[in-house]
Amino acid sequence: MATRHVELSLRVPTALDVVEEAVDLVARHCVASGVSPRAARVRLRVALCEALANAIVYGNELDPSKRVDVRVRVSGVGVTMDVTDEGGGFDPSVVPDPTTADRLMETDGRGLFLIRQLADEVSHNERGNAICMIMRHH
Amino acid sequence: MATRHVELSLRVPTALDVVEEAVDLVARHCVASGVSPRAARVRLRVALCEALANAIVYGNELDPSKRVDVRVRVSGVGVTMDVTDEGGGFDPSVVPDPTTADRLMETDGRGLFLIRQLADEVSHNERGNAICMIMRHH
Amino acid sequence: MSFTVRKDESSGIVVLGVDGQLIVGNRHELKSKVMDALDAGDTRFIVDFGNTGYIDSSGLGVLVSLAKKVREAGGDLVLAGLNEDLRTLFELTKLDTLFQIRDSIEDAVTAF
Amino acid sequence: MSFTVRKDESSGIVVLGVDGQLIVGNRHELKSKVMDALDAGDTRFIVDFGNTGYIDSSGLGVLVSLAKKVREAGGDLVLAGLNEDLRTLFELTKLDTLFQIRDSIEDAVTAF
Ligand SMILES: Nc1ncnc2c1ncn2[C@@H]1O[C@H](COP(=O)(O)OP(=O)(O)O)[C@@H](O)[C@H]1O
Ligand SMILES: Nc1ncnc2c1ncn2[C@@H]1O[C@H](COP(=O)(O)OP(=O)(O)O)[C@@H](O)[C@H]1O
Repeated sequence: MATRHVELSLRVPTALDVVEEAVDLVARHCVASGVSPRAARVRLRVALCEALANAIVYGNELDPSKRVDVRVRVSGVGVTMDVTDEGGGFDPSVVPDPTTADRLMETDGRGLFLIRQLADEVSHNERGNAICMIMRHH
Repeated sequence: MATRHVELSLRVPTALDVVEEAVDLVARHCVASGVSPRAARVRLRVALCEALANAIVYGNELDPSKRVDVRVRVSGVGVTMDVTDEGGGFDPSVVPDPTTADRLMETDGRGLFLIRQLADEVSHNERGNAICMIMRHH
Repeated sequence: MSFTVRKDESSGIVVLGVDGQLIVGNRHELKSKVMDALDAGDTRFIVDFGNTGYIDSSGLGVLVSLAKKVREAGGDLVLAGLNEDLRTLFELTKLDTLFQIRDSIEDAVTAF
Repeated sequence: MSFTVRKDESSGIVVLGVDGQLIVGNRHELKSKVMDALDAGDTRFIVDFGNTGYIDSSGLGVLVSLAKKVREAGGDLVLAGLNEDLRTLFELTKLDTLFQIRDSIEDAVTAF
């Protein structure tokens, strides 16, 4: 297996109906670069889907003049996915735990939580409009 | 079908063994964006494969510290693919016709010719290190 | 990506099949399919994930919202056919405590 | 992506199958397979493109180079199984004038 990989960037329009296409493209690329199909099938796809949906809905506030940038690098260690929107950002430290008894019946608020559970490392830039997710090969 | 599409960029290492992976990735993306599978199967794949091989071999001269950038946009009109290497460029106007009787038995020299036959429009930047190929939906 | 609706012959339970993804881009379709059936008087639902790729948090949210409505109508919404990876999503979010989850549709039919 | 080599039972002709692409990244493999067979005394070759995705100019180049060598050895290299899109590549480059191109392997066997 070649150690040097194709590095993928996507410029995604602010539209929820392209999320699935973008997620598929990244997942297939990752598998072609050596990521296990099992990890790509749900773990990677869900994490990226959540990050894209947040970028489109909260970051870009569905403004069609804005774009979301996705950057994917596969290395021997794992996959790094950066998702950057054109919004003002947010403070990820104040997002509450959706698994407490009083929140279990809520319909929203599980996106970031799932990302944190599924990815091995999650970080945000200072402004809060970019999320970096690392999923290590297991 | 959404009119706004995911725009794809690839950063390809200077290595011939990743050409197929990069070509596949682009072709599958184009089909997902509405390009006819028939056009993607051979026409688009061969044109991109030629441009990548030239960028890797002649442009970057197989120097592994260099990269090739690919940018793909699908619109209602067609697919635009830009392939840019880090080399000094060349003069595309002096590349001879490989179909003349004296050249028919040559083993090389058919790459750019095929690109010009398969794409609807081909242009180069002034330096000659970037090629732009447009394939219209037919 | 599509949703199928059929009635289990012997039990009359509505079986909803999720073919592909249940995510932010299509969850409203599932919602309206269940709401239509509720309007038509159905109260027992099985969601079949046997042909599902992945589910995102919006998809989970729509299931929570539908379970509430169906239970308000005196019925239930039971999940079936989840593979290990999909089941993990329910476990991580503790939604496995909110739903009856059965291996197969046959098992799910007996959950009512 | 791989190349298969077999001998046609009745004729003894070497049939090379191109599964996947014949391009800059793998053309040397095809070349060495034919050279090995030439060294072993074979001179009649069919290249079967029935399972081929695409061929680039390097792939066309290696076919030209092999045809030269095989003909120098008194044999021939016949192409078979090209779909319409692949055949177009030979027509555009006028290489259809250089090779015998047959629809099927059975047809190609009769070309020698
Ligand atoms: N890219 C982003 N830009 C701005 N705010 C965001 C972004 N991502 C998440 N948020 C904020 O974090 C909150 C929690 O997000 P999340 O856990 O994904 O749940 P949900 O999307 O269901 O509300 C959102 O309601 C939003 O306020
Ligand atoms: N990206 C590039 N940078 C520099 N030179 C190039 C580039 N692409 C093509 N060339 C030049 O154009 C010539 C013709 O290329 P091509 O038609 O693809 O045939 P071949 O690759 O078989 O030589 C090459 O031999 C090379 O000198």
